[in-house]
Amino acid sequence: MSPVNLESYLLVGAALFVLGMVGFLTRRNMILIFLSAEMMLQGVALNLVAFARYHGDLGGQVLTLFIVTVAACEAAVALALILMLYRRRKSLDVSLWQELREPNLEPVVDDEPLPAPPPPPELPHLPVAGPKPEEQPHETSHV
Amino acid sequence: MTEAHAQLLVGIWPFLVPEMILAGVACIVFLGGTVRADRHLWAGVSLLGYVAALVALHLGPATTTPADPALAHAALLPVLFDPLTKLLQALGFLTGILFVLLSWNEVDDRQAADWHACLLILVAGIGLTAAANDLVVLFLALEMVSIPTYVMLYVPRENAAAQEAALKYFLLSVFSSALVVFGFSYLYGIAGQTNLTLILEALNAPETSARDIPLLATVALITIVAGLGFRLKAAPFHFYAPDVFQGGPTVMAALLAWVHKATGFVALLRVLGFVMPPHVQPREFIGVALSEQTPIVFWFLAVITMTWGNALALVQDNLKRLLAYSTVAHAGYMLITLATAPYLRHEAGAVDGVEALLYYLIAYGAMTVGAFAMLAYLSTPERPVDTIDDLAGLSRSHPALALTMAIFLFSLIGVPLTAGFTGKFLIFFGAMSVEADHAYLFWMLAFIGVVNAAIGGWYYLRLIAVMYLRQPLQPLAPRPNLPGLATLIVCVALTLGLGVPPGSTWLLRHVKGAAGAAETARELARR
Amino acid sequence: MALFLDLTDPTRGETLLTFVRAHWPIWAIVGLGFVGLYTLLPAPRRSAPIWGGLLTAAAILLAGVWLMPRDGAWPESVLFYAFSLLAVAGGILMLSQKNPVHAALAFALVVLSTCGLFLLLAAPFLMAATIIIYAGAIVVTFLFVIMLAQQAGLTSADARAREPFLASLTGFVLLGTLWIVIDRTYNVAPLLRQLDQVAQAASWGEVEQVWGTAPAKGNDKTLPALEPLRRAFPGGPVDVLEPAWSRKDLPALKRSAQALLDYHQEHGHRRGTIAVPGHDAAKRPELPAENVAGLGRSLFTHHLVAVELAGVLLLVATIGAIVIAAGRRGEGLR
Amino acid sequence: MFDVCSYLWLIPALPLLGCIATAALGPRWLRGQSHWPCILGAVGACVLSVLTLIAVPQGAVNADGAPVPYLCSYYEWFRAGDVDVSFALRADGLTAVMLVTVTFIGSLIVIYSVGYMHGDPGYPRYFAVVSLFLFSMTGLVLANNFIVLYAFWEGVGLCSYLLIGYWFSRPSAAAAARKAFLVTRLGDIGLFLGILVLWTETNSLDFDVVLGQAHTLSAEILTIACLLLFAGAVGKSAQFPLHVWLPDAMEGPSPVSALIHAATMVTAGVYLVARCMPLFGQAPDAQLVVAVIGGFTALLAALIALTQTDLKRVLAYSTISQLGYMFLALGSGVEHHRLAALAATAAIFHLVTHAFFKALLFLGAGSVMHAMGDVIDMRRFGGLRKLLPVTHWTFLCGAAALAGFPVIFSGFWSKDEILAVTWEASRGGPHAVIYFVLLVTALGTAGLTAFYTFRAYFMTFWGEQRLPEEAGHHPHDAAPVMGVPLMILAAGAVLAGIVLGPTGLFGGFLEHYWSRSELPTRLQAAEAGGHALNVPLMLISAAVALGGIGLAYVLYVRTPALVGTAARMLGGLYGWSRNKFYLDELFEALFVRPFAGLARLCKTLDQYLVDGLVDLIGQVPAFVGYVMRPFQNGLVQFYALLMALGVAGFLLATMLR
Repeated sequence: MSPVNLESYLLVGAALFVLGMVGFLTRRNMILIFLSAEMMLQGVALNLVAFARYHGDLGGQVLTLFIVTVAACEAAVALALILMLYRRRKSLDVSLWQELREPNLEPVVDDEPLPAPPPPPELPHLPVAGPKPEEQPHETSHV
Repeated sequence: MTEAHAQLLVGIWPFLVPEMILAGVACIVFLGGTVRADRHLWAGVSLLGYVAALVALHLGPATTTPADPALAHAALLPVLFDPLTKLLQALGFLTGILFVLLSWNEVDDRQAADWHACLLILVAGIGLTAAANDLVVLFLALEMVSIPTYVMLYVPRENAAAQEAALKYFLLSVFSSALVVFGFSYLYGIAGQTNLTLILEALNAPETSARDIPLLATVALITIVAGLGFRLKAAPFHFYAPDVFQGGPTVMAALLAWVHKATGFVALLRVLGFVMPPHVQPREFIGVALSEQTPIVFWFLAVITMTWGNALALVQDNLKRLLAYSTVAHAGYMLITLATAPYLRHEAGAVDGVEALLYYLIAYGAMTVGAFAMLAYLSTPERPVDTIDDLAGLSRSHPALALTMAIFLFSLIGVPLTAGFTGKFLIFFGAMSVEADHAYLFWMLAFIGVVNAAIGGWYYLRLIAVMYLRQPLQPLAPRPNLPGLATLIVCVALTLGLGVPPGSTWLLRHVKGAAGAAETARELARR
Repeated sequence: MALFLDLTDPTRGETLLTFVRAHWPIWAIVGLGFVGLYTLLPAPRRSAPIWGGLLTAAAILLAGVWLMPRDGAWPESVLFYAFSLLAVAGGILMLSQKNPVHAALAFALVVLSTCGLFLLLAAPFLMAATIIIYAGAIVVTFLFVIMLAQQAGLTSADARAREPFLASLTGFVLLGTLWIVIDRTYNVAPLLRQLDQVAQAASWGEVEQVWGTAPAKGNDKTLPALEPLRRAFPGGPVDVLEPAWSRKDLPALKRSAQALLDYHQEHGHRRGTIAVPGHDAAKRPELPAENVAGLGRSLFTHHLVAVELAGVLLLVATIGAIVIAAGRRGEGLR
Repeated sequence: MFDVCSYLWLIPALPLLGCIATAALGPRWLRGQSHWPCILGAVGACVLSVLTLIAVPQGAVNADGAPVPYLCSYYEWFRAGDVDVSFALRADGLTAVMLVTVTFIGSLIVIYSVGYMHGDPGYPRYFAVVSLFLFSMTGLVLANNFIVLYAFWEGVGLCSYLLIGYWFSRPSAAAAARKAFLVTRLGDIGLFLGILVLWTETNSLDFDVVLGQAHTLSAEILTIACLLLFAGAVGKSAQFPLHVWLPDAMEGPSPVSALIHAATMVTAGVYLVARCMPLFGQAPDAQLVVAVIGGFTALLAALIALTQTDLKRVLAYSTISQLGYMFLALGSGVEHHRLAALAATAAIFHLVTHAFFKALLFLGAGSVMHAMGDVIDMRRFGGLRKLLPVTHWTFLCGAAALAGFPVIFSGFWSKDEILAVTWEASRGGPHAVIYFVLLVTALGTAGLTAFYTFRAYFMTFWGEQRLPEEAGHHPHDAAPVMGVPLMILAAGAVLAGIVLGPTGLFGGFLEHYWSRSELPTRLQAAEAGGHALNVPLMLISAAVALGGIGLAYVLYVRTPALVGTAARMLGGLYGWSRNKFYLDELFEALFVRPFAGLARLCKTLDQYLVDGLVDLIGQVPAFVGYVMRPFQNGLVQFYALLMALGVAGFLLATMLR
C-alpha cells in the first residue's frame, strides 16, 4: 500500500480539473482554451489512475488510455478548426466570435485600455547602409 | 478471464454486425469521396448501408436473453443488447435514412461523401450508446456521436456564421465531455470497476442505507447530468444551442435537436441505472437513479429548463433560434419523466417515466425533424427562410406545405390527435400519478409543466398565424426536391400516426418492452 | 432546497453556514487560493501580481500541510509532493501567463508532472503514452500554431481574462465542495478520533459529548456515526457498537470502540484509506506488476470492442481534420 | 328510424368534410361559391341533430325510469395502462339540446354569411374555418370523456383565434386574437389540471365513471376539481376576471361574433359545468364561487354596457352579462338534487334562448354595419327604422327578448327560471343570505339590461335619421340571404320562450335527464314536486324590465318631445328651452350620473386593473425572456461559465440538503 493516500491524489486531480475549468473560462486564446480542457482531462486521468491503483483494477488505466486517445482525436480536429478560424479573423482571440447571439444585444467589448506598453528598447544605431527597421504597430484593443 | 466469459465476449460480435456494416460503408464512402464527387451516388450508397444495417439488425440474433442461467453474468460484458438497445439501434438507422433524405440535395457534390460518411459513423454511435454497459464503451460511443458532429457542422459551409457555430459547439462539447468523464472517474472510484452493472451493484451494497448514495456518487451524478445536459440542451447547459442552430446548417440543427438529445437521454438512462439489463439477477438495485438525490436534481433541472426555454422562445424572431429554444423547453418536459420515474407505481400497463420518456423522445424526433426539414425545404439561396416573417402567407402560396408545417407545430404545442399530445399526456399524467409521501411536489411539477406548455403554445401559434393570416412579403419558391419531400411525408406520417392508434399503441408496446427492464429495479426499490 | 426540506432527514440537514463552519480549514485554504488566482489571472495591470503569487503559494503550502501524513515522509511521499506541487503550480502558471507560448509550456509541465504521478501509481505505460501523445505531439503542434499566429507579438486578448472573478469564484466553490466530498468519504481520522475518545471515556457523559444523547427505550434512532463507520470499516466489527450504545452500557461500548481501533491498526488503514462499500479492504487485490502486458491483455479481450471504436474514432478525426483543413467546401448547406 | 350510433358520428364529420372540401377546393375552384360545402355540412348536421333530439327520449330507460344515454364508441384513441381514451360519442338530452342549438343557429349564420362576407378576399378561408368550428363545437358537445372534450375545447379556441384575427391586416384584430387566445389559455390550464385531478382520483376519464364516482371523493378534492374545471369555463365563457377578451373579440366579422362569441362557443363553459353538475352539486363551496362569480360578472358587464357607444361592444358586454346569469343559475343548484336539476335546466334553457336572440342581435348589428359602411359607433347614425325595416323589426324582437319584455319574448321566461332557481337557493342552506344578495343583484341587472338594450335600440333606430359618410347615398336593407335568417331567428327569439318555457316542454325534456341517479344522492330529495311558475318573482322581473325600457324610452326618445312641449308652453323662455341640454343634464344628474359614474368606475377598474392584470400575466413570460436575454451574449466562454456555475450550484445544493 502506498504511503500516500488516495485522498491526496484525488485532491490533486480535483485541483487540476478545477484549474483547467477556470482556464477554460478565462483564457481567451483558443489554443489555451483547448489546452485547459485537456488539463481538466489530466485531472480526470489522475483520479482514474489513483482509483485503479487503489482498487487494484486495470479498468481505470484502460479508461485513461481511451481518454488520451479521444483527446488526441479532438486535438486533431481542434487544430484544423482553429487554423481555419485563424485564417478568417487573423487572431486566436475567441471573443471575436460573438456574431451569433440574441438580437439587439450589444457586442461585448473590452473597455478598459491596456496600460501603456513598456518603452521599446533602445535600438542600436545602425549604419546608414542598412534599412531602418519598421516600427511594429501596437495592438489596439478590439472587440 | 473465465472460459464462459471468453465465450460470451466472442458471442457479442454478431450483435455488432449492423454497426460494422455502417462503419464499413463509411470507409467506402470516405475513400470513394476522393475519387468521385457525386451527392446522388454517395447518398444512395449510404442509404443502402442503412438498409443493410436494418436488415442485419432484423436478421441478427435477438436480445441477449436471460433464459440461460449460465449467461447471468452476460451483464458484465462491456456491451449489452437488450430491448432498449434494439429499439435505439432501429431508431438510429431510421434516423440515418431520414437524414440522408433530408440532406440529399442540401449538401454540395464536393462534400457529399464526407458528410454522409460522418453521418454513418454518428448513427453507429447512437446504437452503441444504448448498448454500452461499460464506462469505456459509453465514453467512446458518446464521442462517436460528437466528433463527426464537429466535422459536419463545419464542413458544409465556409462562412463566418457556420465557423462560429462549429467553434462554439466544439469548445463546449469538449468541456462537457470533460465533465462527463470526471463523473465517470468517481463512479469508477466507487466500485473499482468500469462495468456499469457492477458499479450500480456496488452502489447498492448492503452497507449503504436505502435511497442514499455516497457523496462521490452524488458528485458523479451532478457532473454527468451536467455534461450530458449539454446534449439534452437542459438549462443552464443549453446556451450553445440557439447560436449553433442559427449559424449552422439547418440539417445539423435537426440532428442536434433530435439525435444528440436522444443519445444524451439514453446515456443517462444507462449510466444512472434507470434501465437495468433484464438478465441481471433480481437483486435490490438502487443505483443512482433510484436514490434520494436524483429526483431532486431532475426536478429542478426540469423546471429551470422548460421555463428558460419557453420564456426565451417567446421573444425570438429567428426561426431556427425559436426552434432551438423550443428544443430546450421540450428537454424540460422530458426531464420531468426522469424526476418521476423512481416514484411511479407500476401497475399492469401504467406508463412509467422511462416509457413516457422514450415515447416522447420518438414523437419529438418526428415533429422537430419535420419542422427543420420544412425550413430546409422552403429555403433557397435566393430566398432564405430565416425569420418568422419569411413564412408569411405560406398558406396562400403552398397550402399543403403550410398544413404540414401546421401539423408539426400543433404537435409541438401538444394539440390532441398528434404524437406530441399523447407524449405530453403520458408525461403529465405520469407526474400526477406519483404516489409517494411527497406526491404534491410532482403535482407541482406537472402544474409547472402544464403552464409552460400553455405558454409554449403561444409562440408556435404565432408561426401558424403568420403562415395563415398574413400576406407574403416575397413569395417563397422552394425548388422541387423529391428526397426533401419524402422526409416531410415520413415526418408528418409519424407525427400523426404515432399520436393515434394503432400507431400510438404500437409504439407504446415497444417502448414498454424497452423500458421493461426498469420494472424490476423499481419494484424492488419500493419494497 | 427548502422545497424538499421535508423530504430529507432532519438530522442530516445542513445550512450553508454550518456547512462552511464544519469545514472551515478547507474553505480557508481554497479561499486563499481563490483570491490568489483571481489576482493572478491576466488583466491589464501595471505591476506584476506578487501578492497573488504569494497567496496562491500559501494556499498550496497549507494544502500540503493538511494532506501531510502523520507517519513520516517516505521517498514516495516526497516524490508525490514534488510532482503534485509541479502539477498545480504548472496549472496556475498556465492560467496566469500572458504569453501563450509560456502558457503552453506550463501545460507541458503539468502533463509531465502528472506522468510522474502516474509512475507513482504503477502506471508506467500510461506515463509513456501520455508523455508521447500530450507533451510530444499535442503541445508541440499547438506551440507551432501559437508561434505561427503570434508573429505580431502579444495580443490584447491574451492580456485579459474573461470574467476572472466569476470564473475563479466558480472554481472556488467547486474545488471546496469536491475537497469536502473527498475528505468526508476517505478521511477516517475524525472517526478514529471519535472512537479514541469513546474508548478513553470515563463516564457516559463523555460519550454523549461525542455522539449525542442515547435514545430512550423503544426509540429507533440509531447511532449517528454508524453509517460512516460502516463505510469506513467494511467487514469490521461495527455492528457490536450499536447495541452497546443503545443500552448505555459504557464498558461494552468502550470495548467495542477499542476493538474497532485494534481492527484498524491491524489492517493497516492509514488516514485517508478505505470506504469501498462491499469490498473488504484487507482482501483488496494489488495491481499486477507487469503493467503493459496486463493492459494489453485487458484491452484485447474485455475491451476489444472499445479498441475497435477508438480505431473508428481516430479514422473519423483524421479524415475530419483533413477535410476541415484542406476544404472541399462550397455553400451548399443552409 | 336508424340506430342513433349509425349517424351520430356524421354530425361532426359533415362539417369537417365541409371544411376539408372548402380548404381543398375553395381557393382554386369554388372561389365565390365556397360557401356550399359549409352550408351543406351545417344543414346536414342540423338535420341529424334534430333526428337525435327526437330519438333520445325514445331510447332505453334505466331502473329509475330515466333514459339511458346513447354511448357510441367508434375508435380507441389510446390506452395507457388503466387510462383508456376512446373516441366515444354520447347522445343524451343535454347533448341533443346543445347540438340542435349549435347546428341550427350555425346553419342560419352560415347562410347569412353568404351575403355578409360577399366579395371578401378571404371568402373560402372564412367558410373553411367556420366549418372547422362547427366540427369542433359539435365534437365538444358529443364527447363522452374529458380528454376528447378537452381536445375539441382547444379546437374551438383555435377557430376562435383564427376568426377574430380574420382581418389580420388590422393590428387591432391581430391584437384581439392574441389576447383572446392568451386569456382563454389561462383558463384552459385550470381545465387541464382539473381533468388531471379527476383522473388521479377516479382513474378514469369517462363522464359516466367520473361523475358516477363523485360521491366517493372527499369534499376538498371535489371542491378543488370543480374550481379547476370552472376556471376553464371562466376563460372560455368570459367570466370575471377573464372576461376581458370578449369585447375585443368583436374585431372579427359580425357573423362570427354572432356564432362563436355569442351563441355557441362562449357557452361551452356553461355546458361543461352543466355536464359536471353531479360534481358541482356535491361541492357547495365550489357552487357558491360559481354563483358569486356569475352574479358579479352579470352586474359588472351590465354596468359597463351602459356607457358603451359601439353597438357591437354593447352586445358583447351583454353576452358576458347573460353568461353570468347562466353561471348564477348553475351555482344555485345547491341543497338537493331536484334544485340541481332545475338549476342546470334553467341555465341551459337560458343558453338556448340567449343563443337565438343574441345571434339575432349580432346579425342585426352586422346588417346595420353592412348598411352603414362598416360604421358601428351609435353616435354617428340614428333613426334607421325607416331605412332598414327588416333589420329594425328583427332587432326589436331580439332586444325585447334580451330585455326580458314580459310574457311574449323568450328572454323573459328563461331569465325568470334563473331568478326562480336563485330564489329557491336563498330560502335555505348555509349561504342563503349570499344567494339572496345575488337574487337582488340579478333583479337589478335585469333592469340595467333592459335599459342598455333599449338605449342601443333607440339610439340606432329612433330619433332623426342620421347617416355617416361611409354609408354612401343609398344604404340598403339586408338582402334576402341575410334577411331570411334574421326573420327565422326573430321568430325563434319570440317563440322559443313561450312555447318551451311555461308549457314545461323544455324543462320536462331536460329535467328528465337530470333526475337520474347520478345527481347528488346524499342530498335530501326536494319536498316540492314539479316546478311551479313563481308568479310574484315574474311580476317583479317584468316590472323591472319594463321600468328599464321605459327609462330608456324617456331618455332617448321622449326627451326631445318633452323639451319641445315645454318650449311652446313657456314661449318667452325659448332660449332656455332651446338648451334642451339642461333637461338632459337634469336627467343625467338624477338618473344617469349615479349609474354612469358606477359604470365608469367599473370600466376603469376593468380596463386598468383586471385587463392590466391579465395582460401582465401574459407579459410575464415575455418579460422573463427579456431579462434572460443578456445571458445569451454570444461569448462561448460566458456560456461555459454558466455551465460551470450550474454544476457548482447544483453540487453545493445537493450537499446542503
